[in-house]
Amino acid sequence: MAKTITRQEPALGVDAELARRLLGEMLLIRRFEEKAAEAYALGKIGGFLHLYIGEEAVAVGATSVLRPDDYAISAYREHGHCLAKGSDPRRAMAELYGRRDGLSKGKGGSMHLFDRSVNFLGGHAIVGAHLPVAAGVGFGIKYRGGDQVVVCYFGDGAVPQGEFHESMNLVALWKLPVIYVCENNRYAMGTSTERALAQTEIWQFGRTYGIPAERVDGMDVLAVREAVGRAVERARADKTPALIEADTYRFRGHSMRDPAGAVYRTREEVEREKQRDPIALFRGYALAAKLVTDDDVRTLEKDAVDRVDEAVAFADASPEPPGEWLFTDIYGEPPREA
Amino acid sequence: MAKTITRQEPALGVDAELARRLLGEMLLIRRFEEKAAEAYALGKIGGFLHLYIGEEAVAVGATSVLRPDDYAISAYREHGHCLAKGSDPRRAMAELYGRRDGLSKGKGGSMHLFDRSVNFLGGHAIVGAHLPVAAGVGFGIKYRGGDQVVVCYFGDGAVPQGEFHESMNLVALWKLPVIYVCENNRYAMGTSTERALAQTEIWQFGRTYGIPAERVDGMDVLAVREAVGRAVERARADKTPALIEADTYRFRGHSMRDPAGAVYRTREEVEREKQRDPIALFRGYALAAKLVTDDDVRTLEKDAVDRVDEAVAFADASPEPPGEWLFTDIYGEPPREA
Amino acid sequence: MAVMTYREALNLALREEMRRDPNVFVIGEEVGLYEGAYKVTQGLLREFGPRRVVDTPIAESGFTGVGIGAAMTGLRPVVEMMTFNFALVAVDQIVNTAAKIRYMSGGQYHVPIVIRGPGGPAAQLGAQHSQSMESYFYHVPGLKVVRPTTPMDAKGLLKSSIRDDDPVIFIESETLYNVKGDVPEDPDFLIPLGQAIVRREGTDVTVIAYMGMCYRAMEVAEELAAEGISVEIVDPRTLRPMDTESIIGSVRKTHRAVVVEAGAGFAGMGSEIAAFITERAFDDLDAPVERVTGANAPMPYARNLEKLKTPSKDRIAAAVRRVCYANGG
Amino acid sequence: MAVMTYREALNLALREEMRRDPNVFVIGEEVGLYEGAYKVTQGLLREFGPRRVVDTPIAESGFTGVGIGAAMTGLRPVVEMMTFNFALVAVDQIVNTAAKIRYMSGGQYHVPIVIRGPGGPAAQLGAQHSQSMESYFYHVPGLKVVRPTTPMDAKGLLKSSIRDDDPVIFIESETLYNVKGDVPEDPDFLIPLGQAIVRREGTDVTVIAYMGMCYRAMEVAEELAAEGISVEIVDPRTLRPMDTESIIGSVRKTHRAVVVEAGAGFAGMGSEIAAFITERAFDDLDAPVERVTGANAPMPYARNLEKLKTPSKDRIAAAVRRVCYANGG
Ligand SMILES: Cc1ncc(C[n+]2csc(CCOP(=O)(O)OP(=O)(O)O)c2C)c(N)n1
Ligand SMILES: Cc1ncc(C[n+]2csc(CCOP(=O)(O)OP(=O)(O)O)c2C)c(N)n1
Ligand SMILES: [Mg+2]
Ligand SMILES: [Mg+2]
Repeated sequence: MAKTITRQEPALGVDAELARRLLGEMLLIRRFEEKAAEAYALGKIGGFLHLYIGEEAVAVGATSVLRPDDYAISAYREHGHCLAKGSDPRRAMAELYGRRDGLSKGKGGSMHLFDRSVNFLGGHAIVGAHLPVAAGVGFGIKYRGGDQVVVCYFGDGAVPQGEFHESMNLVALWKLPVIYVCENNRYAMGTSTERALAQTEIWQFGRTYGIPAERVDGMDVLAVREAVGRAVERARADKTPALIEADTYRFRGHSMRDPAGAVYRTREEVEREKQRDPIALFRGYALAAKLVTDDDVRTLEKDAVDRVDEAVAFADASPEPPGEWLFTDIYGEPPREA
Repeated sequence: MAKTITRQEPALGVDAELARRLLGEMLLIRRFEEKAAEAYALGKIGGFLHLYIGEEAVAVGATSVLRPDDYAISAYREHGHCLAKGSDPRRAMAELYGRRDGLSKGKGGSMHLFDRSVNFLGGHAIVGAHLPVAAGVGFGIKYRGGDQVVVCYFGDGAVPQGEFHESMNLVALWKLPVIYVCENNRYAMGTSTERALAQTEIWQFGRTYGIPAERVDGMDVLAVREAVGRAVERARADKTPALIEADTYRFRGHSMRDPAGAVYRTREEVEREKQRDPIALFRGYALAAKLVTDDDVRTLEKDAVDRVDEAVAFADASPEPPGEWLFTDIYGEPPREA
Repeated sequence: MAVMTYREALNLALREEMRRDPNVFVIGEEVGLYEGAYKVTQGLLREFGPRRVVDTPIAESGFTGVGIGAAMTGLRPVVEMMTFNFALVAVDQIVNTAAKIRYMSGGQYHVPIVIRGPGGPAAQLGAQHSQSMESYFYHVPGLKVVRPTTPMDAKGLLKSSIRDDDPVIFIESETLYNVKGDVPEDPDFLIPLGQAIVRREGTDVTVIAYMGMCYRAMEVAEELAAEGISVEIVDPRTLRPMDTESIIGSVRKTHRAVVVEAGAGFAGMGSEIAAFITERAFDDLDAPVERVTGANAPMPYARNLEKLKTPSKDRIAAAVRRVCYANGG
Repeated sequence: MAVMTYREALNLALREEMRRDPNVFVIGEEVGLYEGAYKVTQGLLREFGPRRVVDTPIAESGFTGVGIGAAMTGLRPVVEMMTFNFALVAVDQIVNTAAKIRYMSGGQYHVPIVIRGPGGPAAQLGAQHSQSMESYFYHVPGLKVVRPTTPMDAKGLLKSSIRDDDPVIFIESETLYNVKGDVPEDPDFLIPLGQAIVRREGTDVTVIAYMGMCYRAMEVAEELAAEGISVEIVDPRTLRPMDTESIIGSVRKTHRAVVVEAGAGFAGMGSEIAAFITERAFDDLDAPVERVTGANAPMPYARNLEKLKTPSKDRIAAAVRRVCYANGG
């Protein structure tokens, strides 16, 4: 039986407009990923493709409490974070296609979406490496006396990496407005957290450093929103960092090259977890709470389909990057040699 | 006023012989370091020289519960660990002098003492880097089904480094017989632990990983002996790792190039800490407990002086390594080119 | 002889060495239960169990250090880097510890470790996942560096690397895992480190190339044969120690040389090869050594740009023609 | 002009740039309270306060990443590596993040960071603390690499590096910090990256050398002048981008070249320089380019062995004579 979100009242501050927004964004991401998978199967997208399906509530819930001038940064499973932050799905899809109109001009690909226009600092593909970079973004905010925050998404797989520890220590020691959101989907490729971590309650790492830390149901978009909301408030007030562990699950394989994932987890487990589908849960909740109508849902679903179709058409129509671009964007000005 | 070690009874298993051994070893190390400082001033020793003066109780206490077939590994402040493990002071001094009869044939120097004959795995000078190596030694012990342990000494300065975390996680996850002994002398060069660590109670890091961890008075050779003794017992029994934080202090500068250390710590602090001199403390205790006589102490002191004088004479007499040695010990067999 | 893929050849080498020597073990991310991100370790967990096929968390510096510590005390670890790009996180362990232990200890300790995994250009993996990684290692005294081009070499060189008493950086290629070739089944078949091989005999020009570039050069050689240019192809196989004798020998015969390299050219492997050829065979050379290298740019994702990044057959052929027509050749 | 040490020149460059641009800050181990392990940052904490002079824990990867994140979002960090040996722990941040951000983001973000500190042979610091570190960086598209030989260069190049919009690896030397020289006091004095300098004019042979080796080559040149050999010395100053034009220009004039390099020679900077000279000036060369490099060994501790490791004046002189007497020169 599907787990349901049971709240007595609509959560604080959740109105119809917000509900539609949260649901719409999750639907858009889901649809984007499904279409990306199709395009990959058709050979339109190459390399690695890591889908965010099942984890949409984390990006959408977290971003919903951010301002446009706040920053976000992520690893290679970043389509959802980028779209939630406000990127144009057409340019995101074009990037996956490796086309000229892609967010990164086709040079980055699925693992390296960047979008300066929405303060999305990328798609990084060395596990753990973007955590100190996020600390640096927080450092810069504090240096300039700003009140922005930076949200840094990373997987459970990054926790055993040394840079996790270095980053926790630095943001705690220097009090930097960085909100680390660990998307604990229980596997790093084929390695379960039990086989990778002496401490599987990842939020507990925060305690040693004195970083406010908590675990949250990553399938409940409102719970994520609230937890990140609390963290954002503290960070804006006095630069307190945070570590939030979002309990989530990826419904697909690690990447398109790992379709079933049947070696390291059972089909039963996957099916059971799919009952926690964040979209179904929130749709059910919002309908029950009368925040949205069936009509709203249909409209939002259609909207997502349309926007993604448009994105695919746009990507398809976008030309390849010109050959000279191989040599641009290496340096600010072309170096004379080498 | 000097802190004293007050115990009702001689600590369990401490007899006259052991007391003489512990005191003798600490005296030897102290004297060795003093003479090394002299030789450095005379230009007989080059490069960096990091003295262990003030911290002798840690190496001596820890080693006193080890078997010869147990391993030890350390950073660049390793003279004490190497001597405690049983190395010939003459060959250790010759290594500091860069001579042919040095432990490492003169190729290693003060920061890279190695002594296979006593299972001393070196002197490593990249902060944090030898912690995973120690984990590997523990891995090897377990792989072979042995019951040895490895003691890994490192400074408070290594704690913020990523490899500290990676190592803690790996030894806890895999249950490896590694005893990490953090010599917390409160400074990494000129940086106090308060300025480097969000969590200055270093032993507490152990808890998150489920590693038995404790803090011990690193100026009390018996306290160190007991804490490491407990850890060794567990490690031999079932490969349980340990993290022990030894509260200690270096009486000299970081290296001979940092003579006073007066910028980052006060003269008063240094003087106060010198009241905790581990040798004075243990001598007082052993005399009071009638484990040693004044005569014993004099003999041990003379012994230390004599052995170190002999070491210096040996080092002085040892020739420079032959020029061809530049090219030996790079590979097992000489490679044909490159 | 059996025909097998490069991947199978590596797998067989691991199995044979693990059977032969109980101190050999495999450690890395996803090498066990998942059977390897690229399936090189397929079946090993089943045959040898979790004691000898060790899955690790993502902590390259940590588990490389574990390998080093184990190697110093008697074991023979084979550390898998899921791809060599991730070895950058462990460079300090490799360069400052593994490579220097023997020297710093005056020969008391040594580190018989193999660090292996795929490296070099892959298929649309972008700037961080598609790089020529050998440049971080071949400069370092104390390391050996192997780049095996064929299934036979993969097997023979990996076995030698595992038996070697020094740290060996063994960089395979994603793009070659499915390549098939003859592989001796004899479990005592070894290829010594430090021996180049002449892949194709020729008389007019020596092309030095390894891995994907070697295959590409072979195709070019066939095409140029029709133009009457006879290309000799030498594959160094081991980059450090480099078999300079064989390369010089070939150049003395052909009087012309082209070095092909997938990596960004500036200060790459090709620079060294061009430099020593020129030093040692200057008077034999009828033309300056040509280097054909990857573009001096990070690896782009877009398929068309990616294609421009790595030396094409046309660029290789053009270089060969240039050196051949130089000085009226 | 003022006479000052190399250390003071660096210090002045930092001060001037920090005064000029409030976005410039210094971060690293012991840069503040301790005023720098080598005192390059002396007095900065007093003048600029802890907001802009940031002491860090020992976490090179972490604080390099901090610098990168700050640089991506508008600041201009100068990251000090206490010595460059420790940068190996941060190589991934430098190579996979700093160097590639501009490219991977299609030019949206860039990383104006300077990573500086001493590197190269030091005095009896042994294998882990005394290495030529440029080899890990000059191969990487997206990085610039500077090695300043004189106090004037130290100042002018550091200022240009700080103003540069790309990541710059700026490697000084422990052995040069006390060297004195003329330094312009003008706060607008800059030396552009990518420009070599002719340190000594000559007609018979071009010697290419930087840092300590450049000083050594200067002495050799004086001595050889007495033998009637006129040596021209070119110091590249920036290794990437390399000013190949100036070097080629000099070789076209002298017809002979010797490259001197402190690092282990195999596949080092000298290999690239020798290779491009040969490629581009083959017909002008009267002798093969000679390389005089550090021994292909880790750095030993013993004073006598250490001395043998780095190119001596004798070895440099011998190479110069060899190329001069070749082909009846
Ligand atoms: C340093 C490094 N090591 C290994 C890899 C290969 N790799 C890519 S993703 C991944 C698993 C990461 O899992 P996790 O952090 O949990 O994120 P998820 O994929 O579950 O979202 C691995 C091992 C890498 N990219 N970087
Ligand atoms: C990775 C790395 N960074 C910096 C250094 C320079 N360094 C050498 S010792 C030291 C301080 C270490 O302090 P700690 O670990 O507390 O040991 P202690 O000297 O107090 O015994 C530093 C910063 C180094 N050797 N390695
Ligand atoms: Mg995961
Ligand atoms: Mg300390």
